[in-house]
Amino acid sequence: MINIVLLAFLVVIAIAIVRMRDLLAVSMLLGIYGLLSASFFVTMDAVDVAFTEASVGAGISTLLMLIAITMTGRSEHPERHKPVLALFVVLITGSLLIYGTLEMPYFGSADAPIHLHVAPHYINNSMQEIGVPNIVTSVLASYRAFDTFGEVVVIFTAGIGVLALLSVVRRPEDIIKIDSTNNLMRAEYLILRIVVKMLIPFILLYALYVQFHGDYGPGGGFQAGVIFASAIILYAMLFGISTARRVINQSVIQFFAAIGVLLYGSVGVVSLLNGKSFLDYSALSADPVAGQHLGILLIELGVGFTVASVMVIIFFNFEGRRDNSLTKESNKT
Amino acid sequence: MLMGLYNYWVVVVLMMIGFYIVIAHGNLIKKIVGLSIFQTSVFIFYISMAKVDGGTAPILVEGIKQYSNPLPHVLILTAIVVGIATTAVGLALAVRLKEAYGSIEEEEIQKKDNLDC
Amino acid sequence: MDTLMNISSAVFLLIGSFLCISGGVGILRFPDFYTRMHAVGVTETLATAMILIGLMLQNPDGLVDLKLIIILLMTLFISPTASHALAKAAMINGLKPKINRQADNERLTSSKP
Amino acid sequence: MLIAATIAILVVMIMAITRAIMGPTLYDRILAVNMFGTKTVLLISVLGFVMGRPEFLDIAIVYALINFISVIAVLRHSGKSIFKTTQPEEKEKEKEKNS
Repeated sequence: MINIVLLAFLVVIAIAIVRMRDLLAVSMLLGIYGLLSASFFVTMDAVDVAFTEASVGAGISTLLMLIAITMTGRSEHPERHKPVLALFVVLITGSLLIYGTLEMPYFGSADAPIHLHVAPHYINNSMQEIGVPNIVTSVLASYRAFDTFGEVVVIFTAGIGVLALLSVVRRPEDIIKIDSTNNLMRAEYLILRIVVKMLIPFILLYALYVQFHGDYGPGGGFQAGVIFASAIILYAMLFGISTARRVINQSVIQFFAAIGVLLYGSVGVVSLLNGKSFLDYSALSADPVAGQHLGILLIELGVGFTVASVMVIIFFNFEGRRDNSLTKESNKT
Repeated sequence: MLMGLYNYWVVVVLMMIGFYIVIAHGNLIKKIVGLSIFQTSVFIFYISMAKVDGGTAPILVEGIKQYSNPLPHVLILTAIVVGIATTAVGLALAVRLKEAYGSIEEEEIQKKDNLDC
Repeated sequence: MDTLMNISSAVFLLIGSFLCISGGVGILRFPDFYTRMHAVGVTETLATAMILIGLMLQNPDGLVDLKLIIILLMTLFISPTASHALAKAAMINGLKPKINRQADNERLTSSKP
Repeated sequence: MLIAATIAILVVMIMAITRAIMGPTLYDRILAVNMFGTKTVLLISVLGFVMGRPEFLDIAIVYALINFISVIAVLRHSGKSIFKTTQPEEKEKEKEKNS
């Protein structure tokens, strides 16, 4: 019942986003949109998905939008002509899609084709074959590990893309200038600094809990990576980027991003060398279930490394670009 | 029928709203927002299909027989993180375009391009 | 014992819901940003605490209670901090509180004998 | 009672959404988002009890821990021209001038 209300909220927010011209307001509404969809995923029993949406939507997505908008400008120009054609195309496509849904099995019906094919195997046999209570983790990390490997490589590539697009080389005097503005900021927000300093260890600890508890409850490498990165981003925002860079060097993060993918791939290669197929963890140990446990632990660790470092790389480069454009402006004047 | 297909219809509406933003608005950041609405509608579609009446979250507990389908959850879980990474690349492109052209409005960028030719 | 727990949990949940709604009315009806923030900031921590305590009384299981206590502690620390940060940001960026000097003066003069 | 609490939280969510859409300033919207975040924490915890699987409070903990990052981001970039707000009254005056 509650999912109907949440979906109605989602539609209202989406319509408001269409009509709004102030991009910062749009990014705030997008934050509400993320919160709502996470609640919806909880009502649909998809706790792992809700967890991921929560860890991504709570911090990083709104943050990236905000930083990008501070660099590109706040307001959107109104369109010159009425978008009649666009409306027409959208209405036609929408009505065709609605026509398509009429043939679909009703929501929640247990005999829909999607529930008959592979899913019963996962639900009934994963405990004997993998030995992990969380079926989502066992499908993610063992049955469909090759798929997940592809996703991790995509995330890694996105990190490289942002690095190629936004990274800047700084002169030392610019660094000093940026540092001085950041120090100014540090003196101002005493309360925030104290609370955040107290909070960061908890967030890091919680990220580790999510990373290693993913076999038994909701969680895993993807979520843990994002939460870990959020803690570092929080530190960087309050204590200055250059302080954070001193703590966590950029080249070290890039190294870790590569290490994660490499760890994932090498687990596959090891099982290949032991005479089983790629990413078949039962080759890792004499006891197949113990091998599965070891394999899942290793590849979740790889995923966690890559996701956390790519998120930190993205944030550092966006912020670095912004600081750079600011110093350019002040040099001109 | 209304209750049985409500979720899918909402998905179609959200998808079309995202689609409309992408094709009708000229601002690149707004287009990225539209893409992410479109993306979320696909997530909602998959997760709605995975729900089974009377089922519960796919984490094995003694005494529960009926679970929701775990496979769509896996697909969407990875898609969310990939989605934020690709959105970041899109935003980075928008930032570079702003630096190069001084604007992120589609029409103005095209005008400048035509002047250069 | 069980009925006592149930009743007290229901009472806590109801108080929490009432506080939630009063905060919501505040954010809708108050005239400017700072008063709205006051309504939300004041009710938020207590409402969260009441609802979470109500939930704790529903379930005597150790781990779940521990998680609820963690949520409660974090909310108690973070929510006022976020309000502080937001008010500061609004102040720095030049959002001025709405002050109705005329009404204040009238009230002062009328209260004087 | 859990149902009553859920309904109350949903009603408050409607109010927060109304404020987030109405504005008028950016800060009202941020306030609404922040409030919506804490209400989501509550909704998810209550839903866990309603659905009979209360061990999924981990999601609520994530929101409780990192939901205020965006507020700090706004504070960090504040003072720049992009976040400057014009007072609602001034806006009205400008409109009057223009018309």
